[in-house]
Parts: sequence; structure tokens; C-alpha cells
Amino acid sequence: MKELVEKIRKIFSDEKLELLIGYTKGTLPLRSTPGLIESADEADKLIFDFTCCNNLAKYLVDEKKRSGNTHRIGIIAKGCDARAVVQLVMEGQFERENVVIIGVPCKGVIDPSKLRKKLNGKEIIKFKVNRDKITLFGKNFELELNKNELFSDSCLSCRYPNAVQYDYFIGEPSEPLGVRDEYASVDEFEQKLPEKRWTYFEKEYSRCIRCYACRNACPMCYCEECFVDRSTPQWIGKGNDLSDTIIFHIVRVLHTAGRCVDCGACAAACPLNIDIRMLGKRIEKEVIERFGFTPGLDFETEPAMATFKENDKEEFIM
Amino acid sequence: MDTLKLQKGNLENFLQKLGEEFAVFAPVMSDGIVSFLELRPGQKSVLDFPRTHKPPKDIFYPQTEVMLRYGRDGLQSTEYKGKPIVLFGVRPCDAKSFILLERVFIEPKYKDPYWVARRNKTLIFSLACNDPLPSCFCNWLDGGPFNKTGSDIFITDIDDDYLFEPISEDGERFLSGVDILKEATEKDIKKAKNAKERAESSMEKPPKLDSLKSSLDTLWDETLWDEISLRCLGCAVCTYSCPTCYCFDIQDESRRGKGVRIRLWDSCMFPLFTKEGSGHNPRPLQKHRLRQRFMHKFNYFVEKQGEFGCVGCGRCVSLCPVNIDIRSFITSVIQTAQGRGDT
Amino acid sequence: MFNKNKSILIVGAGIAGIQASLDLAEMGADVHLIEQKSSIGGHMAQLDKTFPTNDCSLCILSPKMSECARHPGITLHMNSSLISINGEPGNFTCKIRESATYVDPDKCVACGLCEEKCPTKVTDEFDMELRTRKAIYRYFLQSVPSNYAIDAEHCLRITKGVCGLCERACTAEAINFEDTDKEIDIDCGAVILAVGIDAFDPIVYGQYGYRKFLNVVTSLEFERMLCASGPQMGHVVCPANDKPPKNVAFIQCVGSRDRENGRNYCSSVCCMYAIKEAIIAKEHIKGLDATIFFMDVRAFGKEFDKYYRRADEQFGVEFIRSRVAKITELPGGDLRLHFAHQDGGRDTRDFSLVVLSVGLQQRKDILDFSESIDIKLNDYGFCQTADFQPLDTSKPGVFVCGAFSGPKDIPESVMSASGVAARAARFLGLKRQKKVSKKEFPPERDVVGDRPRIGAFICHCGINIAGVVDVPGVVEYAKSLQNVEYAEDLLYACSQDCMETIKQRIEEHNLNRVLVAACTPRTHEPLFRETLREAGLNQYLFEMANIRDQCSWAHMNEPELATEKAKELVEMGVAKARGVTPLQKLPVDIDPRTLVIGGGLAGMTAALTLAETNYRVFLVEKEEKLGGNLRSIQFSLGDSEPQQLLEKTIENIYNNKLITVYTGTEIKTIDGYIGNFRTTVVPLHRGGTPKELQHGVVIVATGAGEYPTEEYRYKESKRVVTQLEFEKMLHNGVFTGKPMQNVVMIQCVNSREEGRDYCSRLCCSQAIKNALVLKRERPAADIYVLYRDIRTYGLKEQYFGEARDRGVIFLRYDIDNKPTVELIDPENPNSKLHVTTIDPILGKQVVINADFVVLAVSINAPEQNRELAQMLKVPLNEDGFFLEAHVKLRPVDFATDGIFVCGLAHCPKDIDESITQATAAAARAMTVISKMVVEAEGSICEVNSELCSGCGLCVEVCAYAAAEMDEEKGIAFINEALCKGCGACAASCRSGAIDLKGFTNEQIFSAIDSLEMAEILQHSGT
Amino acid sequence: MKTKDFEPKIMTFLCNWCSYAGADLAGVSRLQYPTNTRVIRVPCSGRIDPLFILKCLQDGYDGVLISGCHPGDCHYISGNYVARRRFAILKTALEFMGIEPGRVQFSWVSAGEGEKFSQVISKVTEAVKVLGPMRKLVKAANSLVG
Repeated sequence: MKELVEKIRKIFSDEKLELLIGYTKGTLPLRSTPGLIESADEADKLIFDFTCCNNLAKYLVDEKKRSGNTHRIGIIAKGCDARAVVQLVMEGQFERENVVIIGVPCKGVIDPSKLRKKLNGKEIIKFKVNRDKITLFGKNFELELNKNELFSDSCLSCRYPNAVQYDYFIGEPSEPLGVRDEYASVDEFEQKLPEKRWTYFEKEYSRCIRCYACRNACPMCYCEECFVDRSTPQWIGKGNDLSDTIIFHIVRVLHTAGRCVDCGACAAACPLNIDIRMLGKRIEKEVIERFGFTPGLDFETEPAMATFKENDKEEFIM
Repeated sequence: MDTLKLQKGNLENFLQKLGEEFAVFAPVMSDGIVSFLELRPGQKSVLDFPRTHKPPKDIFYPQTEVMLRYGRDGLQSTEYKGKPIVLFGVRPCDAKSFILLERVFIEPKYKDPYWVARRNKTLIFSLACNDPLPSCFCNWLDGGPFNKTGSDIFITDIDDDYLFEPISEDGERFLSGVDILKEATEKDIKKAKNAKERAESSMEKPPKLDSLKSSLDTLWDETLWDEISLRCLGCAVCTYSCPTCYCFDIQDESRRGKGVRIRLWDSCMFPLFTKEGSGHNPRPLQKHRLRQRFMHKFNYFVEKQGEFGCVGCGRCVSLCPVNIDIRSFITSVIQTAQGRGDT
Repeated sequence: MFNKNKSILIVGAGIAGIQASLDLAEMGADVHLIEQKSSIGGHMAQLDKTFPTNDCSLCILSPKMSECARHPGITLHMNSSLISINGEPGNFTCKIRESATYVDPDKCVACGLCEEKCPTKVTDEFDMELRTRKAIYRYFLQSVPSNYAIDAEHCLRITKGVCGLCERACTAEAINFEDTDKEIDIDCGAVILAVGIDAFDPIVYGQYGYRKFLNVVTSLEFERMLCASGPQMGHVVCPANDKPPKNVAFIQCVGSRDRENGRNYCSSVCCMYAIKEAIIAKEHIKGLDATIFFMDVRAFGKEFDKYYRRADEQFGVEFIRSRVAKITELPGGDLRLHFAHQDGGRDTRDFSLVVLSVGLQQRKDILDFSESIDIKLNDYGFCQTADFQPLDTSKPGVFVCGAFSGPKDIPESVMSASGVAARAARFLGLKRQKKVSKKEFPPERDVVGDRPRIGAFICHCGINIAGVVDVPGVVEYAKSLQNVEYAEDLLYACSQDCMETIKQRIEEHNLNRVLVAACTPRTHEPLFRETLREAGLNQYLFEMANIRDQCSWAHMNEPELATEKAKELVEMGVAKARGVTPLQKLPVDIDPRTLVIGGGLAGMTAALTLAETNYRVFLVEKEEKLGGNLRSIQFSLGDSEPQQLLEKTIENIYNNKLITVYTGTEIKTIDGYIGNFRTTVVPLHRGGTPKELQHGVVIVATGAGEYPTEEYRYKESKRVVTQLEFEKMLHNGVFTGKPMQNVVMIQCVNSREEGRDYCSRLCCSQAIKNALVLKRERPAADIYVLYRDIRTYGLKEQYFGEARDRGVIFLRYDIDNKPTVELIDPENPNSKLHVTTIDPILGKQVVINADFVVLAVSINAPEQNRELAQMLKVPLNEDGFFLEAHVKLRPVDFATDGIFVCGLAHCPKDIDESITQATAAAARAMTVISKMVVEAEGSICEVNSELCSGCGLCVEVCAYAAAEMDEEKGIAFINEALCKGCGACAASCRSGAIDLKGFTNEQIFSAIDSLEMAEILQHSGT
Repeated sequence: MKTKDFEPKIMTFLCNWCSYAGADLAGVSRLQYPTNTRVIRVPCSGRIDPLFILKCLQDGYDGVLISGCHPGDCHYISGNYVARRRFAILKTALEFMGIEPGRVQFSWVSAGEGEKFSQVISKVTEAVKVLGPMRKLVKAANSLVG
């Protein structure tokens, strides 16, 4: 942490940054909160560890909307944050030269919604880490878990734990956790009967309260006005009718197709533990297999949905 | 009337009986989420679950409510005509939230017919919190784990039994007619008292909030709003999980000349909340929206209703995707004001 | 000079005639287009698909046909022929004969009732006699104009005075047996001949048994068999046994490259169409084997070689290099082909079906025709043209385009057609057009903000709709719909009196939206829109419901369900009509000046063509001298002299005051759009100051060069030279008076291979040209040409024969066994050379002693194309050549309006072809700059700047460069002058910031939402 | 419900230049096909926002057919190529979720393929009949009066 703070302090002044987006300690155990600091002096607030689950690229867009695109912003970037930054640059959301990407090695982050699920309504007051194990302490309970049980599903099969594009890299690059095969759960799910799959999605999405935390946590959702919020014409109903809700989730996935970097921010943000990632992951797989595109790796490759090949597969057309 | 007790083993029996006359809403676990649902026969309630994921306000004020249906043949109202309701196992903070909400929905000038239709037919059984969560802060806001405000009947868990204490007249009337309940003993009462003390002392000592309202009066333009709002995602997790937020939108959904008018929850966190037809938005930035939310709860509500518009349930604290903690906000408001010597 | 007339006569309405008509009409001419048949479209309408993209031929032709028929500047004379031309250029009087059709085209609604009733069956010419039609008929289903005609030769009423069933069947009273042939005179300034060609009739090739063996068909017959709307509905079966073929053989050069039969030319298109038909056939018929018997595969055009390779590698089409000697029929109809392999070994193969790839030939009546109008034909019966004037006939003021002047494929025909339009334009008294529309309309009523008052008009179409659909029922239903103020049924909505009725109702009922439920908007929308304009309503306040073509005709046996569908189509139409708003076509001012980039032959020709028609031109060339590649070309295949052409052209350029020449100058930036470009040019010499040019259009003529080869010891030996270098040596007399020389020419150097997969088109003729020059000078010289396929297409074929006659030796090599070149004395760089190659006929290695090795290196697109392409926002193909808007029908246009391409920048081509394309580019430019104002589309996209988040997806998906980013604001905007209204950006836009006017999201949602659904079920999840 | 009696309602989106023309040709050729389809004409298959298709399903149409120009034939150069990517993704998503593949179908029909158009309509109608009425994703009757 000391290395981080010192290096950031130096980068802050070397790069004449006006803002740095990183993480600071949260108010609850195992939680961090995004920290936006405006001077090198504040750098000692910064942390980076397995609690840093939010995708910070989100804040670059917010910041641009708030104050224009003129000043230089630094950003602490895990692999997924960096990929989101790349994709956002490709989408013209800000200039590459106005962003200083500070790569950090990610060894997996805790998904707060998974943590809540494990605790089943209880809350903890402290925790202890011992290698791969973590012990959680509450007022009158104790729970030992494997860290992987709390890590975001995205992390368990993450291929890019380190920033792929960066200006600085602090620390030694991490190896992918490789706990899970990336598409195993999608493939397994796909084996189920269509009726079961539909029932599953209905059950998941029926919990949705349309709080849009998934959308708002997503670095790729930056529309001035989301299609769900449109009136004249009203694209979809605004109540919590299940068909409207499901359409919202389908279209969100369609809109992030070929752009989603699978950071897991959407799933982590959901207060109702909805399996938001399943459908997105399937589409990600399709984009890779069909169009050979993985978003956010470089600044040259044309994003999948912005281009085409004359010989794109079309077996689905009658 | 005295306090009564029910053997834990008889709870199901009791609820089933209750179900004959009432629509009984109790905490139910469904797909890992605990919320107040109408108990179906044989369905188990998870009474010991510390805090339901969703607040119970949607029983009187559903997220989407059909207000009326219309067609070429006129209007058709959709007033609640169901059974009377029992809300069973509501925690004290949530029970208190109804009192706050009713200052809007019932009193004094305008009565919301949809709320009233259900609320007037409802008995509230609240359940004391023996183990308040670390994120709970009801004791900051004139509440507590054993606070009885808003309850008709107050239940305490004393290991083998539940104590039922009538609070309101309705509660008393109801309890007098239930023969499955027995008289509570001195020992039982003592146990309850111990539980109360234990629970209250397990909570951290609250800061003094006397100056909160007046502090906010002076902080309209503070950079403090920037600091928090920069992190805020602008989602509705806090508002929709809040037992005292009540803002709504009204929409028509129609097709071929027929349609419904629905009322649905809205959130002051959304830019569209205040966007006007002209395209102008008086609260263009997240900072303005966040300020609105805090001001509403800790300043305007106090001004209008004489108390804070927050019950300290802690849901927003634990659910916020970016860990914005309303408690630290409250303390920093007081500190900022004090630092400036305004109060 | 002479009394200029605005009219022009164009003879023949195939694709060339159509294109020439459209271009001239756009320039403001009054076009008379005459056509012998009862539909325009020509041979292209008969094709199923087109190479090398497999585009559906009719899909791309139909819009052009209807545009042609609708254009106010074009008068169609159907069933007509040209009899004589009198007078002088600029002031001709032409006599034409319009044959009687016995059907009044103004009354006929093409309902087809007459056809049903007609008892006489006649073999159908359009479908190559593969099916029958009636004596009253349409030339083909999608005929334009769509009306019927009576075939007088076969009509019983006309020939025998009996029958007349059609007359009774026709509810529109369109049949008129009193009709007679008419002769009319047309005064015009110039005449364009686009009379086209015929397909060769292979009956003279007795050995192939055409007409004797049923399963031997011609390629054009096969084309119809493959076509989904053809006689077999695309389900190919062998005529002898009605079974799908197991395998099919194509025999190439039937009626082409055949000196004995006096057909010493190559038809240019057969190799490609055979490959196309083979691919399509394999797609149609599962498991079909296709074999092509050929002499050389002449895939010389743009992207052709890739297509050839795909046929081979991807589709598994078999190619056998052999001339089939004869065909015999087997019992059951199968055919046995007798042929010799290259090594002389004889062989036979059996096929279910044999397709004769018949060549193009002069039309049967061409001799009489040419005599009657006094123009000269060449030896093969094609129209004669002079040196370097490929578009001019022997008669001044009379021009030629299309395949009449020699075999051409579609894009070449289109190029020549546009070109001829520019050649002819100077004989016409054309002025810049001030107004967009020729017709005056009353001012438009302002309806914005008014509650929709929709008028719904339901057409009976005689009994075409009313015979199935309960029209009064639909009217009643329409009346019940929200905002429908008025509804009425009409007998023929498109008839003149019904249109008057509609206008009247608009006034009486103060209607502000109109819905017509009738036939298809594709043909009738323009008509009704005009009616609205006449009634003082904006033309976009209109919607159509197709209850005929897509309802009554498709559900003839289900009147109730058809009625229900018609009601709902009307309801959807009403829903959409509620949301229509008046749209304006944005007028775009046009600067009449042109920027021509590149001062080679193409650029100069384009500049001169424009200047000679009184338009100002800026001609920018990066070299210090004009001329480009032409400066290196000393000889031609015939006796014309390229250097004279060069001199004369440069002289003309400098003598023309309308042309400003900037040599030694580079393009720095180009901004703007059609009509309004601003270009900065910078002189390359030191101290030159940049200059800004303003112009309305751009012609890209940047040329191409020889590929810098490193093959065949080119870098090591001075005796290895390129063809251009060799030509220079010949010109400089290097070989004069020297001992006998051995020359080996190697073809396809850096061409037609991995990474550079295209044919450079010119090299075969260039090699033969230089071989002939050398032979003329030194007949004893031994010249070897090592080749892969000799591609002397078209009339160049005769020189291939001449070269062989003169003793030039042609040795083929395979790509896998390329020749090698060695210095005989490796120590001496001036040493003579050994060329080793494998003779595929003998199968043996051959070593040739060579004094010189001449390399036909490929033509190479310059690197700088990329930069220019980016500035202009136009695309390049894989090989770095500029990519036109459409390979078939828009060969000189870019998708972006106002930018055109010609010459080698587009792809390799010879002098005449460059001249043709350059003239075409000038013509296309003139269609723009001849107007002071052009109108953008009305139904175009717009960006709601409040909603745009500037992600740039629209910019990526727009094919017309119409969506752009405002870098300052960080949001997108649509250049209204360029948008074509496809809506791809609107559907891509995640935030719904883009909408397509006329097809808005709201309108489409309303249409979707408008219908009563049978049952909306309780949702299982709630 | 017996599938025999079930007459599905199917929405079709046809591009103006190819498929709509192909549909016209089917009519001109008097090729007969089922009456179950309704038509929305769009300039290009590239105009079709996936949400249009979802909206149809939500409204209770039992099937949706989208038809455009064959690859290479697009009147707007590349609209159908862009659309093809969009459709591939939508189709994957819907089928993964368990919506029957027959509900939303895509075809390329050219202006000359009247026969193919009528066959496509027959095939789609038949397939949707077999599937029965659309139930998934249909907007609940209790929140909206149909």
C-alpha cells in the first residue's frame, strides 16, 4: 500500500493530474469506496486490495459530463477497469491523452452481493485473512470461507487481471485465478431445457425492482437518457411488469454486446442478487466466437457491433 | 390488558388461524431474498431474519399500483377490496416508518385512498430486535430495537416463547379474542427486559443530532455535496430500499383506446425525476439530487413534520453499491457546521 | 454553331440506354427513350444474378427501371423502333415507329384478368421459350411500364377476327382493337445508340447438338432456369427428363474466339457468367458437380480473379482446360462429352446437363438498321468507333454505348452509357437548372400541431381487391378508427378521376393525412404523393396499405381472412399515418466547379469533357507534367498513336480557359460535401503557398503504377526489364541494327497470387503489342510469352491470333511451377539469361536462352490512395484501389454523393476504357453541377443532440459518411445532404438519439401496437 | 388448446427494396400463402431496432419475421450486414433465455424471389402454429387492457 501511495503521489505531480480516481477504505468491513482525489496530498487515503470491486472507468465518463473533457485524470485500473477505459476511448467518450491509466495487479475482488448472500441477513464487524481463507466475525458468530467463495464470478475466470493498456503499472502483474472455466456455467446452463431456462430467467428478473444499480454501475452505460427512461415513444413500460423488466435486461445486454468487459460491476451492485451476468456472458461468448472480438484490448480493432464482415456467419437466417 | 405469550411451537398454528380472517404478510424467504409476502398455507415465515431486504412499505404502497382503468366505456376504479391485513414481524424501525409515511399519505389535508384502503384494515405486529445489526442506527433517530411506535401489538422473542404486548386499542381488542395465547409470567417480562437492555447496549452510542437540521440550513453550497456525490452512481438502491421514501410517478399505459393509469415508485436520484417538459432540469447534477435526498430527510421533513424522515434501518448503508454511508454523512454535516462555528 | 435542341433520342432501353437516359435527364435534357420491347430492362432483366457479387440482377435493376419510367425528363416510347435520322448534329429529325399494342397504357392497371381469359398460348421470348405466355401479356412480371400489350401476330381477334375475351374481361376498359401503328418525328440534338447485342445462336455448332439434345441449353436459358422468378422457379430440372441434374458441364467460347466461323473476338463476359452460373447452380442443387471446359479463364475485371478462385476452392467448381470436340446423347437424355486433354489424350465424361456459354453477337437486324441510319459497322458487326473515341460512331452527333460497340459486361456498359451522355450533352442546348421540380404545385398547407384528420381511401382495383376482400367492410372498419375523419372506396384509386376525388375530399373534409389502401407503395406511392401536393398537402402526409399484392392476390381463396388482414393492414396504416409529419427536402446549393485529382489521361479527359460543356475545372497533378502513365506508352495494338493523343490532350487542356491546371501540387485537405467542397492544395516546390479551392464535386483520377518487383532477378540484371521499360527500349530503337535477339516475356508477375489476388488486365495485350512491334521490326527475333491465361478480351483477341501467326511462341506455366531466371554467367551482371519453365503440354522442362527477359508486373494502387480516401471518406478495396458505390450499376460513383472515380485509380484498364470511364465520371459530375440546387432526401435521419452521448456508432455504420461527429460538442450530427434515409444509424443508436423521419420509432411502435391481439394472457410470473 | 384451431398472428418487417418487392412479386404471381402475417415496411433491414422485435413479442404476436436483401444486394450498401450482426446477437440472447427459435426468424428474400417469399411465410406460419400461442414475455393482462 505504501508503494502505491508513493508512486501515485509522484505520478500525480509528474503528470500534472487534476483528479485521480482510486479507492479508499469503506465504512463497512470488506468494503471499499471509490475515492476521487484532487491533490497529491490526499494520496495516502488510497488503498488497493480485494475489496476494490467497483469499476472506476464509470467515473471518467461522469467526470467528463460534469466538467468537460479538458483536464487530465488519472485512474487506478484493474484489468477490467483498463479494458473499460480502452473501450470508452474507442467510443469517443474522452481523449486517450487526457487519461493516465495506472495499472494495478488484481488478484480478485469481493462481490458484496455474494458476501451478503453468504451472511444470510447477518453482518460482520471484522475479518481475518489467512492465505486463501478468510474468517468473518459477527456479533455472535464466526464463519470461515475460502476467499474464492466471496470473489466475483467474473474474477474466478478472468483472463485479464492486469491492465492491458496502461501508462504506469504499480506492482508485479498477477496471474489469472483460473478457478473456473470461463464459459462452463453458461454451457452447462444451455444444456437445460428451454422451458427451464426461461423459468430461471423469469425467477431471477422477477426480483428486479428497477433501481438501475446494474446499469448505473456499468462503465458502458453512459447514455444521456437510457432507453427505459424514454417517453414519446415510451420504449418500454416503467412499472415492474415482468415483461417490461425482462425486456430492459435483454436490451441492456444487447446494448453492451461487444462492449462489456465482464467486470461484474452490475452483478455486484444488484441489491437483490439477480444473476445479471448469465445472459451477458452468453452474449460475450457469441461475440468472441462469431465476430472474433474481445472488447477493450487495444485502440485499433473496430468494435464488433460497429463493423461487419461480408462473410459473417449467417446460419440463423432461413 | 396484560402481556400474553405464545409458545414458539404454536406459531405456525397461530398464523394459520390468523390467515382465516386476515391476509397475513410476514417475512418470507424467496430466492434468497427476504421480504413481506402474503403467507400461503404451509408457507414458513423467517421471523428471526434480522432485517428484510425490502422494507414493508409496498404492502400499502406497491411499487406499481393500478390507480384506474379506462376505456371508451368510461373509468373503472381499482380500490382495495380484499381481506383485512395483518403485518406480522415488522421490525420497530419499519413500524415507525409507517407513522412517517402517513404524515404524507393520510394527514392532514389529503388522504391517499389507495393507502388508506389497505392501511385502515391492517394490524401491525412488530417484532423487537434482539440483535441489532452493525449497520443499524435507529437509536440515532429517537428509535431503538424495542421501540413501539407504530405497532398495534409488540412481539418480543424470549427464547422459547414470543411475548405479545398490545400497544394500540385495536391491538388490545384483537388479543382479547385469541385463546391460543397465555398470560405472560413475571419471569417472561424480566427476560424481555433483559433482552431489551442487551440489544440497546449492543449498539454504539449515538451522536447528538440536535443541531443536524440547523446545520443543514447553512450548508446548501458546501463542497461536502461534491465529495459524496462524485461517488454516487445515481441508482435507486437507497430510495427503493428506504422504508420512508415515498416519491412516485404516474404513467398511463394504453393501447387501442383502453388503458391503465399506474402509480409507480420514483427516485429523486434519477435525473428524470425533475426533468421538465421543456428539457430544463432544475437538478441537473447528481450533487443536486443527493443534496435533495439528504435535505428532504433531515431538513425539510423536520421543518414540515417536526421529526427526521429517517428511521435508521440501515438498509441503504448495507446495500449501496459504492458504500456511501448515510451515517458518516450525518456526522460530517455536523462537524462541518461546527468547524465553521455556525451552530 | 448550330441550333441547339434540348431533346435527345436514345435507342434501346437496356441498362445502357436506361443509364444514359437518366444521366441526360438529370442534366436537364428532354430524353426520348425508345424500346422495341414492351418493357425496358434489356438483357439484364433476364439475368438471375450478377458476378462477382452474386447480386440479384432484378433487385438492383428494378429501382433504376422505375426511376427511369417516373423521371419527368424521360419520355418512353415502347414497342418502337428508329427508322431514320435526318438533319445535322444539334438539329436532327428522327422518325420512329410505335407499334400498336391494342392496350391503352393509361387505363391498364396490370391486373392480369385479360391474361387469364386469353386462350392463345405463345412461347415466351423473355424466358427463352422455356415456357408459354398468352397473346396478351407482359414482357415479364416486373415489367416497366407494367401495362399489358397484345401480340398482334398471335391474337385471334386480330388475326382471325374471333375471340375478344380480353376485351370483355377488362374492367378498366383498356383494350382497344382499333389501335394502329404510328410514325412520329422527334426533333433532337443528338442520338445515342444503345441497341445492345444478341446472344449467339449455337445451332451452327452441330457437334454440340443444340436443339437436338434437349439437355444442351444455352447459358441464357440456364440463367432463366436458375432464376427464382423464371420458368422453373429456380428449381432446376433437365428438360429431357424433368429431373434435377447430377452434374453440369459448361462449354466456353461457343461462338467466341473462333476464327473459322469468323468470330475472332472474345465475348469478354462468358468466363465470368459461367463461373457465376456454376456457383449459383451448386447453391441451388445439393450435391451438384459443375465442370467448366475452357481455353483460358478470362477473369480480368475488378475482383474477378478472387471470384474465380472462390469458385474453385470454396465451391469446388472443376475447371478443365480443353475444347470439347463433340457431344453425344445417351439413353435417358444424359450427355457424353468427347474432349482431348492438354497432353493430347482423348477422354469422355458424362453429364446430366450441358450449358453452352454462348458469346455476344451483333443483333440480327443490325445491318439494315445501320444502313438506314448511315453508320459504319466493324468486321464483326459491332458499331465502328474511331481511335481513342470509343463513344462516337462514324456519324457526327450519333453516339454509341453498351455492347453495341463491342462485348461489355454490365459496369462497362453503364460506364459507356454515362460517358456517352457527356459526349452527347455538348450537342444539346442545356442550361444550368434553377429549379428542382419541373412542375408547379400550390403552396403547402401548414398542418403542424393540428389534430390528425385522416382520409382513408380503399381501392377495389376492379375486382383484383374487391373480388376477394370485402371492400365496403374495410371502409366501415376504417371509419371506426381513431382520427379517421373520412373513408371511401374507389374503383381504381390510381385512375385520373379517382385522384381528383381524393383531392376534392381533402378539401371538403379538411383532411391532413391520407391513407390509400390499394396496391404496392413501391410503384404507386409517388403518384399519390403528387396528388397530395396538388391538393396543397405536404407529400409525406401519406401512407399506403398494400391490400392487393400482399393480401387479395396472395389469399384468393380465403376471402374472410383476407378481409380481416386488409382491415388490420389499414389499421396499421392509420396508426402510422397519425404520426407522419410534413418533411422538406433540404435544398443544397451547388457550386458548378469540379476538382479533378490526377492529371493522367483519365483526369485530363474528365476535365476536358467538363470544360467543353462549359464547366470550370481545377486539375491538380502532383507531377510537374501532365500525362501520367500515358507518357510511357508508345505503341498501341492497332495503328493508333498514343503519343499523339497525349500531345493533343495536353494542348487542349492548356488551351481551355475553363481549366485551371495545378501541376507539382498536392492535396492537403478536403472538407465539405456535395455541392460545397473546400480543398486546400499546396505546391510541392519550396516556397509554394497553399491555395483554397471551392468546388461542387470531386473526380478522383489518381492512377496507378507498376509494382516495384523483385522477382526474376529484376534487381540483379539489366537484361530483366518491365514491359514499360521494354516499350521504351523499342521506341528508342535499342534493337535496331543489332543481331537477332531472343526475348522471353513472363506474364502475371506479382499478379494473381496470394496477397495480390487480382489480374492487371492490360499485361497480356501489352506483351502481345510489344511482341508484335518487335516482330515487325525484326521478324527473325524469337519471342516467348510465358503465361497462365491469355486474357486478350474483346476485340483484342485478333492480335493474339496475329502474334501466333507471326511466330510468337506462347508457353503456359502453372502458378505452382513458376519459371526461373538465371544469369548464364553468375559473375557477370551483364550476362545473358537462362529461363527455365515447365511446358505443361509436354510435361517437360524447357530452357530458353534469353537476351532479354520482360516482366509483366502488376498494376499497383499507390499508397497515397489511403490518405486521399480518408480525406474524402470513401473506401478502398483490399487491393488499395478505390471502391465504387456499386460494382455493377454505379461504377464511377462513390457511395458519398458528389465524388466520382475514373481511370486506374478504380482498377487496371486500357486507354479506351480510361477515356470511357473518365467521360462517364464527367457525366456523373454534370448530373450534379448542371443543377443550381439539388434536393436532399426527405426521409432522412436526425440526431437529437440532447440525447446523443457521442459514442460514434452511427458514424461507423453509416455507409454514406452522412453521420459525422461534431468534435467540439462531442455529439453526432447528420449531414442532410448526404443521408439516404436507410436508418441503420437510428437502429444502432442505443440512446435513441437518432430517428428516421418518415419511419420514426414512434410510428413503428404505433403500427405494432395498433392491432387487437387475439388474447393477452395472464403472465405466468406475476 | 388444439394446435389445429390456433391461428397465430405474425409480424413481418420487410425491407423496401428486396423483401417487400419479393412479397409483391409473390402476389403478382398469385402465389398463395397463409393470411397470418402483418407487414411493416422499412427502408432497410438495417433500420430494425431489436426492440421492435421484442415489442412485438411483448404485445403478444406469436411470431416475428424479419426479411431483408441478400448479402451484397443491400440498396443502402451495407445496411443488411450491420443488421445481420445485430440479429445474430438478439437471436442468441432470446434462444439462450428459452424463447423458442421459431418465434423470431430471419430471412433474405430478393425482389425476384416471390416463390421464396411465399415459402418463407408458409414455413414461419407452420412453425409458429406448432409452437402455439406466445406466452413468454407477453405483457401481463392485469396491468394492461388488451
